[in-house]
Amino acid sequence: MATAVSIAPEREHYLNKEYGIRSWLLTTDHKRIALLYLVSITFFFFIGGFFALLIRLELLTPAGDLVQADTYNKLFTMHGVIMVFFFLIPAVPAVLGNFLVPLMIGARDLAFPKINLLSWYCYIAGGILVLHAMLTGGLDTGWTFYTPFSTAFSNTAVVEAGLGIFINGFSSILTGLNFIVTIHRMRAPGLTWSRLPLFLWSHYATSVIMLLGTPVIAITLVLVVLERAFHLGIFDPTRGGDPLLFQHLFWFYSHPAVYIMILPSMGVVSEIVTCFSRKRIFGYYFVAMASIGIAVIGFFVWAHHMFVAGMSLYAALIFSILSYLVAVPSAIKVFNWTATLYKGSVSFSTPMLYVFGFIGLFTMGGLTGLFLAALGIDVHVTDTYFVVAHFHYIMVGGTVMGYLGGMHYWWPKISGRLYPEAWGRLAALIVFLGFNLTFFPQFILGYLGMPRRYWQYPPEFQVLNVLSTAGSTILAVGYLLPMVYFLWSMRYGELADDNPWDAAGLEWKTSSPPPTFNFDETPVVTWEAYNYDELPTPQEVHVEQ
Amino acid sequence: MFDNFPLWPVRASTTAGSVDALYIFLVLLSAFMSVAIFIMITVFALRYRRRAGQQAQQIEGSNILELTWSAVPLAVFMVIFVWGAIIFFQERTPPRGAAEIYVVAKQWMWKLQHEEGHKEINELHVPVGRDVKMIMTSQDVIHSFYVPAFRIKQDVLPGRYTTAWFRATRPGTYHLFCAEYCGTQHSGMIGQVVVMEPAQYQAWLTGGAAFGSMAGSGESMFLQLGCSTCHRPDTQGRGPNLVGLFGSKVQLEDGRTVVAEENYIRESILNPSAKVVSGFKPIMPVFQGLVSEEQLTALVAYVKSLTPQASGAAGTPGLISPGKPPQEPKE
Amino acid sequence: MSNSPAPLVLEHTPGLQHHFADMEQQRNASSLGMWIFLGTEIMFFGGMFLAYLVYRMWYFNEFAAGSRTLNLLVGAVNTAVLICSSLTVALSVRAAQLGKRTLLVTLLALTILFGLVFLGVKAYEWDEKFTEHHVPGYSFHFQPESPEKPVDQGHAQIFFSLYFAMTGMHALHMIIGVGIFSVITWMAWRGRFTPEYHTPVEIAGLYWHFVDIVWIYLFPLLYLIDRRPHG
Amino acid sequence: MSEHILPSKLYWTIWAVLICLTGITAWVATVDLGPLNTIVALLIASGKALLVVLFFMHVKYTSEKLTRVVIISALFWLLILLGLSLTDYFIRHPGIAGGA
Repeated sequence: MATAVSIAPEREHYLNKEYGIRSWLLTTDHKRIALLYLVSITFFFFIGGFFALLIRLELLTPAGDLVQADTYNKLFTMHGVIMVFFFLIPAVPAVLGNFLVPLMIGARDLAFPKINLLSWYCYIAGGILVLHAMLTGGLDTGWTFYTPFSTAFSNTAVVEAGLGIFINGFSSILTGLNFIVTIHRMRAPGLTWSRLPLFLWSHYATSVIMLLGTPVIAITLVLVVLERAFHLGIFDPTRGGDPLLFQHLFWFYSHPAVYIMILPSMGVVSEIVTCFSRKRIFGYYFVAMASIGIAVIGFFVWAHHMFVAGMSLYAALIFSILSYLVAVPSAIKVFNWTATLYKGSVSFSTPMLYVFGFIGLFTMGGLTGLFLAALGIDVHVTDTYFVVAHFHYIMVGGTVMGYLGGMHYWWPKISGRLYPEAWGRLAALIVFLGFNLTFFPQFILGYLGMPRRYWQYPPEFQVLNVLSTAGSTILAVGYLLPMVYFLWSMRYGELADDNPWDAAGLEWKTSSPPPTFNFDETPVVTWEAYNYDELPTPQEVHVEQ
Repeated sequence: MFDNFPLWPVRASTTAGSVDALYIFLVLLSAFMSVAIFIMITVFALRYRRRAGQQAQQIEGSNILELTWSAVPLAVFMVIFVWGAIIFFQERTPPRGAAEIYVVAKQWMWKLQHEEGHKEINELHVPVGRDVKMIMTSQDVIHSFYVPAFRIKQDVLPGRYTTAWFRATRPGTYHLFCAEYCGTQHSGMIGQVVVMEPAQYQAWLTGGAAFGSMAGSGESMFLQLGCSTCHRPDTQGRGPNLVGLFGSKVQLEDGRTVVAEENYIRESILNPSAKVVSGFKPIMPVFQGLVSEEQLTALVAYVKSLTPQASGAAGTPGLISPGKPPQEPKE
Repeated sequence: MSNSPAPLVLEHTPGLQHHFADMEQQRNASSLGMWIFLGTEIMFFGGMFLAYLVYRMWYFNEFAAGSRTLNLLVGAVNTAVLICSSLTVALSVRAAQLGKRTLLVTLLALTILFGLVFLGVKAYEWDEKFTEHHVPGYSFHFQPESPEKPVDQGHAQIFFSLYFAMTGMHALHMIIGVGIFSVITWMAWRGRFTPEYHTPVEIAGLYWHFVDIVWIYLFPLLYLIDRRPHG
Repeated sequence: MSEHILPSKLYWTIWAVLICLTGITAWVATVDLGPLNTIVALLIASGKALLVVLFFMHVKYTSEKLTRVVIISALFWLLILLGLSLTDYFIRHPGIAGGA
């Protein structure tokens, strides 16, 4: 493994242009901001993951014997809050999106660099507030903050955590704003909409959701905070408030939020699947429009979270039929990715392994969504472990797989180094196995009727819970590996040339790591998207160590 | 740990069968789709793996294929939607004449009360083959009445009644869970539904302490609070005549007509000025905060018991009407 | 939207950011950015409008009674004050385009004055609500207009919760607006704006007009629910 | 948005119209039109908003199609939030059938 570190003549790029804390904390370079996000996101990911392990350990036994009931409630609440708001929503857009959108467009930076830095500071300010709330007593309302429990019956730091998430919301809004304006205003000459990489189409759709959804949860949390702090009565049933109003406002954002989480990873998968099968995407127009379709129809379906909440019968019918419409674009994407492999020249590098994992697990996640949208079955399986398994298949099986795949694919461009290929493939395999062992038993548990958020459960569910806990430890190992060898490769990894994968796309036309202004002179795009027929076929990139 | 390791939930109610049927159909459909995608990926990946001479052939895409794998899934989804909606309608329309259980959920216990007055905590005894309708409300936060064996779940909201119904088909003891997170002991708010043969149920009924029926205690509350001064059964008092009110259409002062169901009666007790019956002045005092949930459910049960022919004798057809054949829920 | 491949080394026109090709591209980007931000603000206030819509449908009597306790004249005057401030903002953008510095500074100062007047009147109205015990919470007591029209105290509290939430959030946006305009006025006074570069004035103007439009909707929805002369 | 400079007289006329509309909406509220009162109030408010958007915010003169797209899509999303939520609130308390 000890490849000699080749001492290349030190070329100036965005990493070694300037050093010191000020150069990082006050940077307006979108690439450095992406790395700031990378560090903070990884920090939150491991905190949320640690809570997940504690939850799984508690559920090893039917009795509540590892932590007390209150602590368990705080554990799953903080696991939810940190994973949803501080990892899954920002992960791909803020790290890969921030780094790559200007590069893929041929611009020198995002439209509003200072606002981009402000977005990171909002993220950090929100994170500090939530961490402080966690350290000084925690939050026990669940990440969903349902009223009247969160407004009247919880005596934990709801106000502080609510404000933390509110401020963090600005981070999403500002990132979305930056992407939309950049994609509209700053495309390189010749880069028409039909030549846009699908990574940008999915980030454009994600930005639309971020912009139009996040403000609604902002006002919802502000109303909860006002109700707790100044006794306003908007959600208070004793004064005539409707408990379902909060759920409508909350889920109006929180369902599109799950599309904020999955769409960017879909963009990553489109980029990787084309590069590693050396082929154009199958049905470019349909895959691009599917992203926009998911973003728009995603706003029509939120009340399928409330079928048994006391909503009227007829409204449940309307939301059920709309929920089936939103499943169609996702199906189109999966079929198109699979069709892209046909008659390609498929390589099994690490990013491609993550893509195979993504397509398989996202398909299962999407299909179980059909169970939940069917009204008759939802009555039985909602609020049980079936739902927990469903959304983990989409979030962990989909988004995290896409995120890791993207990180491996663009790591040479980000760090100028190659990651160890063998370790990468091993980690991908461990993550895939650990994931399935963790969450597949939960489908069975869910249909058996084990409710969510239970500190103790009847003994007949124990065997499946033991399997799930075993899987979670394997999954944890799988996630630790990339952390180790990415850091290792920063120091000892092979130097990467401009285009190690011989991939299409403007980001591979500049050096790795790119100079601060990305391109020496504004590139002109004359080729169609994913023109792999005009690119040399790479010999196997990594000599098996 | 391995003595009791089920992989499929017990099927103990009429709707359980149809829910399981749709579930099995969807499991097969999903298994088929997942395996199909899995096989296609592995076959394509291996068949066209990168090796010398394996030149990728650029394919733009084909609109016909795109349309087929948009339209076909959509058609299948609509079938599933309709099937699911039919089951949902069955689950959400309690058959007329079902026996009524008043459920009050409070932080971390279930209080259930039968028509005949029997009160139970975290336990519900019902005879097999009898339609049972739960009229539920919460005293504090949102809970959810969930019996996996009957495949029914319904959130219980503060400030309002929600209903759920089932007809048990197999004697036995089944789990009762709270499915909506409600605080510290959310996982402790569990109980049992005991389904018994009619004869056994009789024994259990007579064995327990004799309670006045709900309608009876409702009537005493009705007199005690002075409701009878305005709501007279015979002549036209200052308040509307309540006999035969339940289930009828009521014309309101502001022109709307509403159906007098449990929520209407409850709201008219707690906040009378919300829906004033036409021809009457809003002079009824507000009872919000003066009446506990149990007293409220008793009053509602009493008002519902005032049917024209039984205006004298209290007691709707509760669980104890022996000999009456279990009514078929009207389809 | 293809802009010519401009050479990267540009003479540094004042106020041009390094990553934009020319002034035209930067102005379009800034105005598009502000319009998108105003779109998020529409959704932000939209959440409260849904709460208002639902509770007005359910508790119309208490909403009408609560609305009648608000001072109609003061509300109308306040709306007029805000419309005047919109006028001065529009005129100040015009002054910036023409490069008339003194006119620009006076108009911006007038805008801030109108804003402060609005906030003062709003503070007066809130104070009146405090003295009348119309603030939701323990001290809340709503005196119904006439005995035979009883009012549910809880539902009245919901109206006033929405009243304070909506006008409070709007006032907060006004305070932010006054802050922004103070900075713009200081920059204008220092002569930073020329007919070629006055984007900050335009962007601030868009924000101010939006806050005015929110009040244009809040005034009828809160003050004019039911002012009809009842028998 | 940028080059076209409007005559200040236009701004003053728009201002006058807005002031009159405010007066009208306040006065109309005191006239009993039955259910029409709310609709009229909302129409006048939307009229005033339109005037501010078109003239004060220069949307009428800008060559930028995107600004209109952003405004219309934001209003459409607001419509989704209000409209679809009302499907639940309008039909939540029917008779016995959907009573739950």
